[in-house]
Amino acid sequence: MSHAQIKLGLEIHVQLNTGKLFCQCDSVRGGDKSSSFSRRLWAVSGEMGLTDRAVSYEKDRARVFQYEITDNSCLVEMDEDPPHPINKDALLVALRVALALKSDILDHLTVMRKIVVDGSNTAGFQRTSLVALGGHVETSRGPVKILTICIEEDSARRVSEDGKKVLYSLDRLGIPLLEIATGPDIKDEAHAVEVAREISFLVASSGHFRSSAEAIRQDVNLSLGYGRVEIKGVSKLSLISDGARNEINRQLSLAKAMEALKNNIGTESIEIKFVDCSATFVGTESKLVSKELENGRKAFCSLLKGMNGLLRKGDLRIGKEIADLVKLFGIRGLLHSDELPGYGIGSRETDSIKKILAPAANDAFMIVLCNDAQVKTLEKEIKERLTKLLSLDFSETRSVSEDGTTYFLRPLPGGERMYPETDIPNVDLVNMIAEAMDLGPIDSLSTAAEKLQKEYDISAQDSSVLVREFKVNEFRELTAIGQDARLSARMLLQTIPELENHKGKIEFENIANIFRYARENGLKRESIEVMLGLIASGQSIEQVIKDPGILPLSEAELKKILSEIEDGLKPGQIIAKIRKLTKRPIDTEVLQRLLK
Amino acid sequence: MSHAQIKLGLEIHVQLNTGKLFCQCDSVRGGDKSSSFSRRLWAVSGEMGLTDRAVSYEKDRARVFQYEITDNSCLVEMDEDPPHPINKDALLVALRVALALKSDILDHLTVMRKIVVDGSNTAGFQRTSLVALGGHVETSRGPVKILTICIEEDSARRVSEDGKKVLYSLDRLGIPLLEIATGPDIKDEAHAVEVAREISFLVASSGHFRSSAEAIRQDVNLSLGYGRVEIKGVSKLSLISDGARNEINRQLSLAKAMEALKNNIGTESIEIKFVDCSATFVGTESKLVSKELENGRKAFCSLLKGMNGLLRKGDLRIGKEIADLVKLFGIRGLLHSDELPGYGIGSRETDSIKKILAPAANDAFMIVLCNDAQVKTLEKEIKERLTKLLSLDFSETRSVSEDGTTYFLRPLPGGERMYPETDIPNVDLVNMIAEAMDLGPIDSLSTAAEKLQKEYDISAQDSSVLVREFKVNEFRELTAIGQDARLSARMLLQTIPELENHKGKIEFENIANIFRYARENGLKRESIEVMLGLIASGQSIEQVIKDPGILPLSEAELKKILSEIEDGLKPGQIIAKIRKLTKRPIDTEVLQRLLK
Amino acid sequence: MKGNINFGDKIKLLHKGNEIEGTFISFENGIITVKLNNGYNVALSDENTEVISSQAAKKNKEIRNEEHEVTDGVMILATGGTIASRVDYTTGAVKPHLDISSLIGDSGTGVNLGTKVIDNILSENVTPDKWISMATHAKREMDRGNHVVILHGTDTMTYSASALAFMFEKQSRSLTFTGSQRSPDRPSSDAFENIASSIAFSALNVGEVTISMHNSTSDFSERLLRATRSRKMHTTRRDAIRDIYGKDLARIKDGKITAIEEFRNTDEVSIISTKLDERVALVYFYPSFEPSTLSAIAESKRALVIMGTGLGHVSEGITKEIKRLTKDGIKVVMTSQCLAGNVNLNVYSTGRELKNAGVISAGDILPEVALTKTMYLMGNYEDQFDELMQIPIRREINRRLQN
Amino acid sequence: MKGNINFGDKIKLLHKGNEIEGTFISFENGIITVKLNNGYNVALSDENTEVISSQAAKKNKEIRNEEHEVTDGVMILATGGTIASRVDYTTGAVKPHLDISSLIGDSGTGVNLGTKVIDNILSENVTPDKWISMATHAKREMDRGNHVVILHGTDTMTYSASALAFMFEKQSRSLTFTGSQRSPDRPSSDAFENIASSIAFSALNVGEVTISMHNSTSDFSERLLRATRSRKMHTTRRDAIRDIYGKDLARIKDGKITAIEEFRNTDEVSIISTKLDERVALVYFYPSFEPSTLSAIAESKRALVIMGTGLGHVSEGITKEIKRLTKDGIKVVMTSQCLAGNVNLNVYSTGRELKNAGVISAGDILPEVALTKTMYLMGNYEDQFDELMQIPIRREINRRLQN
Repeated sequence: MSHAQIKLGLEIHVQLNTGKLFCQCDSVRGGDKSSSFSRRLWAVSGEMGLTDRAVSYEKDRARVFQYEITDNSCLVEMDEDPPHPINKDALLVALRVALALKSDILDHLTVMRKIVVDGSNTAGFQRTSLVALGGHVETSRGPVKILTICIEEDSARRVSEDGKKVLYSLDRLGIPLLEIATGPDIKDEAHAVEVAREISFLVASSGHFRSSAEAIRQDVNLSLGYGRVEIKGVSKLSLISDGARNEINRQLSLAKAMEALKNNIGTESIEIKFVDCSATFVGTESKLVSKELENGRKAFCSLLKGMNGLLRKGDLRIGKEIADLVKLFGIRGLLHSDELPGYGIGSRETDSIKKILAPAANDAFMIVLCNDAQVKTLEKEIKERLTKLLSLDFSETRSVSEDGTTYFLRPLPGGERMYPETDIPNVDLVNMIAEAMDLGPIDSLSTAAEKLQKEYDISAQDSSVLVREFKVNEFRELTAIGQDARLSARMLLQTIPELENHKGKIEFENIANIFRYARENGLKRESIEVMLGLIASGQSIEQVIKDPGILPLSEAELKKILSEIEDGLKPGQIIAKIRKLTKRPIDTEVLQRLLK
Repeated sequence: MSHAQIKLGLEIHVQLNTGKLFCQCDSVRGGDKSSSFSRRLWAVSGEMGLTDRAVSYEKDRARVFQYEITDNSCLVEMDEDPPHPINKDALLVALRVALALKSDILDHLTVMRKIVVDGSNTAGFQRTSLVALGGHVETSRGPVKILTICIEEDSARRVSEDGKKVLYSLDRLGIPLLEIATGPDIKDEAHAVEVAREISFLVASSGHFRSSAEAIRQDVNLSLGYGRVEIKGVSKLSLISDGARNEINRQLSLAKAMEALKNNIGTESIEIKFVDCSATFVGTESKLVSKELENGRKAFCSLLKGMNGLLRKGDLRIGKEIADLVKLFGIRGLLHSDELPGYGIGSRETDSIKKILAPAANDAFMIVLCNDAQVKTLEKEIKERLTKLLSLDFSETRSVSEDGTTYFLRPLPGGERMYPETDIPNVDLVNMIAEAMDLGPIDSLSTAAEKLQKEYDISAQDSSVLVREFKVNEFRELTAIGQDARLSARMLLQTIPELENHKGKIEFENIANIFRYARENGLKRESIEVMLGLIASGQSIEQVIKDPGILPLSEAELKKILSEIEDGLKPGQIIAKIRKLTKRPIDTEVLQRLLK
Repeated sequence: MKGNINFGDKIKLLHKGNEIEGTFISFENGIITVKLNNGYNVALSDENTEVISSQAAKKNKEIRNEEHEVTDGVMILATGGTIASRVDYTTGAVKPHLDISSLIGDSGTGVNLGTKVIDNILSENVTPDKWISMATHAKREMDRGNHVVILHGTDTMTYSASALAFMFEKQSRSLTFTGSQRSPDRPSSDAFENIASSIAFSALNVGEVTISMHNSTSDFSERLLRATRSRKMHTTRRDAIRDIYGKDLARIKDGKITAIEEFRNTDEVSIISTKLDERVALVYFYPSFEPSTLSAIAESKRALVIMGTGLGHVSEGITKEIKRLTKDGIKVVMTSQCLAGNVNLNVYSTGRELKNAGVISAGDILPEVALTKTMYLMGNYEDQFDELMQIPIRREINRRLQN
Repeated sequence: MKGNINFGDKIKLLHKGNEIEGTFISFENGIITVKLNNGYNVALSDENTEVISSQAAKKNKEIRNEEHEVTDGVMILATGGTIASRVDYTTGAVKPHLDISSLIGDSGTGVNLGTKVIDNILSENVTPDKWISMATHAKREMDRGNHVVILHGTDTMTYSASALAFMFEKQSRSLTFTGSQRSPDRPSSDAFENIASSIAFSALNVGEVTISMHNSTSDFSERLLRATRSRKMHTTRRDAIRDIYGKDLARIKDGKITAIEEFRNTDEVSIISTKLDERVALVYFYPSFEPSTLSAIAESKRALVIMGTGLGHVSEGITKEIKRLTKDGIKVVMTSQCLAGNVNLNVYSTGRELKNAGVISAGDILPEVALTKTMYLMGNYEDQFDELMQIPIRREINRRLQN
């Protein structure tokens, strides 16, 4: 498709390892949980006395939030102690990144509360602060404008959700996040990936990047002329392009479906009116339906005027738009006429419902399984959402699944949900800029790779990949243990990824331990590789170092093996022969000496 | 036997219902336990800087004391709060009793700490105070001198004992006790019972007697010229005479045994030296011995010079004197030569022991089963006690078993174990005497019976028994509920004792509840009797009042029954006939009307 | 910054070359605060900033203090404090501000609710005459058949509540103080639940002044506390106010009330004695506390409540000074800085000397409660002061201590 | 009463016709106290009593204060307090009296033990110069290779222990305070176990000043507490002294030591700074607290530690007075009467005004510890006062609060 009319922007969030933003808890380690507590959140009006759309929407869901207290959380994360002064180290990183992006740093830092009532913040708001405005990042396809640089606290990690109860861990809450928002001038999905990589690298290059699977998350802002859609929390770079592409397709199809709907209903407004049709399903063969009814829920049906064939036919999928919404209220059962008969529901039931609703030829209908209390909310919410979509306003907050498809999360929040964090005085940034400059400029990706190559005398290729894959810190640490830099690079870039691919994840702590053990016990590359292999197979470090298989063959053992091998083979052939006899490491120096 | 040389005195302890003596806890109700705590006690020196014999003896036993906290105990009983000012109501009772006994009341009350380290007081001492000196009680055999009147706190109730751990309940600790000590001029055991009854009646008559099984306890002081023996905690009147008689016999026999021993050993001093003879018992048939050895104990034997035939032969029982002592150290196994062979121990073992100890013809030996740590203490303690007995000094503190025999408890304490309770200022008694007098004199037993008869118009017999059996309070309470006084007396003196004899204990609270229920529901004597019977059978009050069997036969039911009974019978015969048909109460008034 | 720009006006600025659009918040100390359209506030130095244009704001819905009279229901009296706190855009801090109706929300369904603002102060500024005003208002409501809930800052809530407990010699309706540790402008505020539970607890007809706040850090459960036995024991936690021994009169959990400790029931009528003698000082003893400091504090006072060490002790020098004061007719009440446990002047020689000097020890009364009790007794029962101070008149003294 | 009769003499009296024999204890205020042979003391009015005869007492074994020097062991320094209390036969109350060796009993078997009496006072009479003396003695013992156990009254133990914690800038040996809540003249005294455990805890080589007392009302278990985080929280219980958040450094149970919270280890050498500026007052704020009272207290003081309400607040009037004082160069440190939780002057407008006035808030430091820290800083580091007050120098401030 043509990307001419698409506006694409990113918000990049990078976690910092400086300690938490508003307390003295560790931001790297310490997720062991102890006890937990439960809370609810209330919809309150913001600074201007109005209640934000996203907030009042969430209020209707009335969920209970349970929080696990971890050893890297304290009363601040529990919302039982006001925030402490902002973490200066984290702020300095923000300033250095701003300088690198040529942003205009504000004179004063004003910490804001951004109301978030999905429970991911115990306070009911996220603390965030604007550090700088403007600037740009250089890319292979020209500079991309930077809109804002913010520093904010990460949210609580969602552990599980069960109906109206959501379980969060406090381990992630309060970890500093740099949020860098670009302008909508990214060219396409591939360009978005490049921009994301370049910006997150800048942060990593400050030396305060927090190594973890969720260390970098992107929000994608996308507009095709149907309003801005924000796709939240894209954790993998690959999902940026998948998500953007899928969302573009969805909006194009949705626009088509809505045009068709407008044709069908004319100026009529959308009305949803649920009627109890539980009686219809007495003795139904649908397991889905009978199970919900057994659990005390009821079946409600409503006419969907003019939507016959638009709910689920080809790329027309209004049904999914409704289903996404219904799911957010903890309701599992939604069925609509485009998929019926089906799911064990036969014509007996559909006929009976048609008798109740009397649909015209181009009318569809849907069935939801829920409580009396929920049905009123649903009528309102479905009507509102469909009406908005019908006006071709697709703006909203969405999330992306692992498969790259996006789904509805909540309405876009407005500026109303922000008000000042009154517990923290403004911070004068003017004096801090000098301090940030004293720490030196942050290198761009290519400069950093060049410097690394020179410092360690490794290949340009290795250096570049280490930098691009954010493995510089690990590389430095392993080399500092006393192993050869090339060996460290080889392990990090080849051996370990390969082992992880075939066997399983290897924690960096274990890699470091193995390097240390090898150093202390004079073990070489071959032994290290064996040890890494054992770790990847799920053994503990204690088991691994006890394994006699990690020791290289002794001179005597080698001699004995060699004596059993026919003469006249080349060294390569000899090694292959030995490999057939044992998996133990071979000290090639010793072997060479013996072969002389 | 002749009582001419016997000196017999009593210390009578009576619990009061005024609330506890040094705090605001209830002294009547509230024994429900909640949690518990553990303590040890230390031997400390008293006022004069010396440590009392009884204290240092107890120290050697090194026991752990666990205390159950009850709902009628507080930090004072836990020894975590200093005593509160002395309970004035209790003190007034003491003064009134002193007045009734014509004792000289002291000008000032000085509360003392009497060191008691057997754990029965959490503080390690009992608080006690001298109220009056002198006076006398009139008896059928002339006046008996009163030595002292004290007010003191009751000790903790021992729940159980398991080796070195003793479990106490705090429910009883701190209940006020009046202690009235007589001179040694009681004529004999029967006289002792009369004195005890008369004195405890005086206290009961104050209206502040605590009704409970252990409300009255006596210590018997007895001397036959071999030193004073104090028999502690005699709770039943019948045990006074049994205990005294048994102790007299014991002392006479013991004197005989000791004379014989002196003959046998001459001026030689008693020596106890235990030797490990565990090896002898390998494969023994004695279950007692093998079990103790399995539990890690050892067998030790010691010669008992000159005691052959004196340990257990006829009324000569030095063996029991040793056994009583050994038992106090938690040691169950003591065997001596007068009872061997026996207990599964044959001549093989005894011969082997004789080989070790080489006893002469009139020597005996003993075997104890205990730990290495205990054996040194035992050597010292057994030697000390036997040496003391040999000098015909039998003075000590003893206790009495349910069967009326007495046993060794500890050495007699001296005055050393008392020192002032520093947490309570002296109380001026001079002004309180007037207040006590205003409450009126306490009647003697006979005066009280006379007054009661007149007040309630009951028989002289009933009145006298109510008074003597300390049932006046209960009688007054039942009558106040609104039942006829004669009925109350009949129930208390006949029906209830009979039911309790045949079925089981009836709590007074239940009796009062039944009376109240009967009153409120117009039920008469017959129904009350049925209800009491049900309660005595173990039913709860809730069950009882739901039982249709407690309602008298209605007029219609009676008519129907009568119609089935042949004519011409006398009323008595008719009732007997009805009784055969139903256990339900018969309202005699209704029956008489129908028979007219 | 020039021009007549008011809070809420739309504004366009040029700041160091960046064009900034938003809503004007304030201009103070050379700093212009603007709320950007994305919601962020930015604080800009005036010298680097130029106003391009401004446009007067549309009038927002005004927050009104609606008052509702009521009879035979529950009257909520607001006095200020965090529970009625809002952002102060001038200083950037939280200040009292009132909008009671928004706090009640869906609580008290089925209850006849009234609201009234009787004051608007931070609780650290509460004074005895405020207590008299609260008592008078509460009495008037009780006479109309209303249970009373008083919204109050948590800092001095136990002082106020215990003062009212003494003033109410009889009370025909329940009187419960509540507040919040998180201000109600935040979604996590404890205000909403605390108010709802205070209203719900009224059903128990407790004839004592009580406090209702969170029972733990979790929501969904509040406790009812005896005013004269409670103390704020944490600066920030939701469950900061508690009975010093953990004895709650009642608890509410997921809407269900459970009565726990025994309490006094309401009387037929309400009677208040509102005289309070303010000339009382609460004095904390510590090593190096000088007699001259004590005499300076006692200047113009009629009674002192001392927070002594342990069982109620002070140094020899202070003991001497106290003797001088009691001789001059100043009442001296001894409490303990330990907070829990009895004061007892019989145990040590220091205590006996204090007792001989006429110092009054009153069991385990809390120091702050001893202060309000002293004000009350000096105001109403001066001639029975010594006797009444030593016995519980509003269950402020535990005659039995079980932990 | 006539005649030269002394304590301990055998005496025979005639009192209201009863002949009374016993031991003479005292004659005071017209009352003769005699210990009867059965152990009871009787207090007889002189007017009703006549001395029949008396006989001089045999000399009792004299209680001596034996002192034992020691090196590379554990030195027990006695300062007085309940742990060294005995019956005072003159007043009838308990007074300090010393007999250390009898307290140690069978504890510390295998340890090289020394004892020394350095003072003999009730702990309410402790003053800063006593702390200097304790520190100097303790330092001398550490220099001889001894761990130090200080016997101290429990009332002001946490003041003394925290003062020494600040004075010891480095310590080469452990220094543990202990005491008892029940005097050692009673079999149930906690003194014996507390001393034994204090000696046992020395094995941990804690390089901080600590306190060791009972862990619960039960015997057989004691805890080791950080001096700068402990407070006496009950007047009478054995486990009265505790870390305000319940964080024990170690526990001993049936003789077995378990380390719990992380602690500082001993240093190579001991260094003490013993200058203390006594011109510091600890002031408790309460409603009706008058500015004139504050100015009277501040007279001749160089610093004030205020126990404010909640997050560290005082009334408007007091805020104004504080502004005046800080302008005059008086240091004002804000703590909270809540005891637990952080002081934070950023949250409310009152707090911000105090902060602007130069008031120093130091997290969750305990008020009493703030007092000793202020004395220490003003004595040794006055020019760095503001900075050092706000950061933990002896772990007296928790930078992270988890409960």
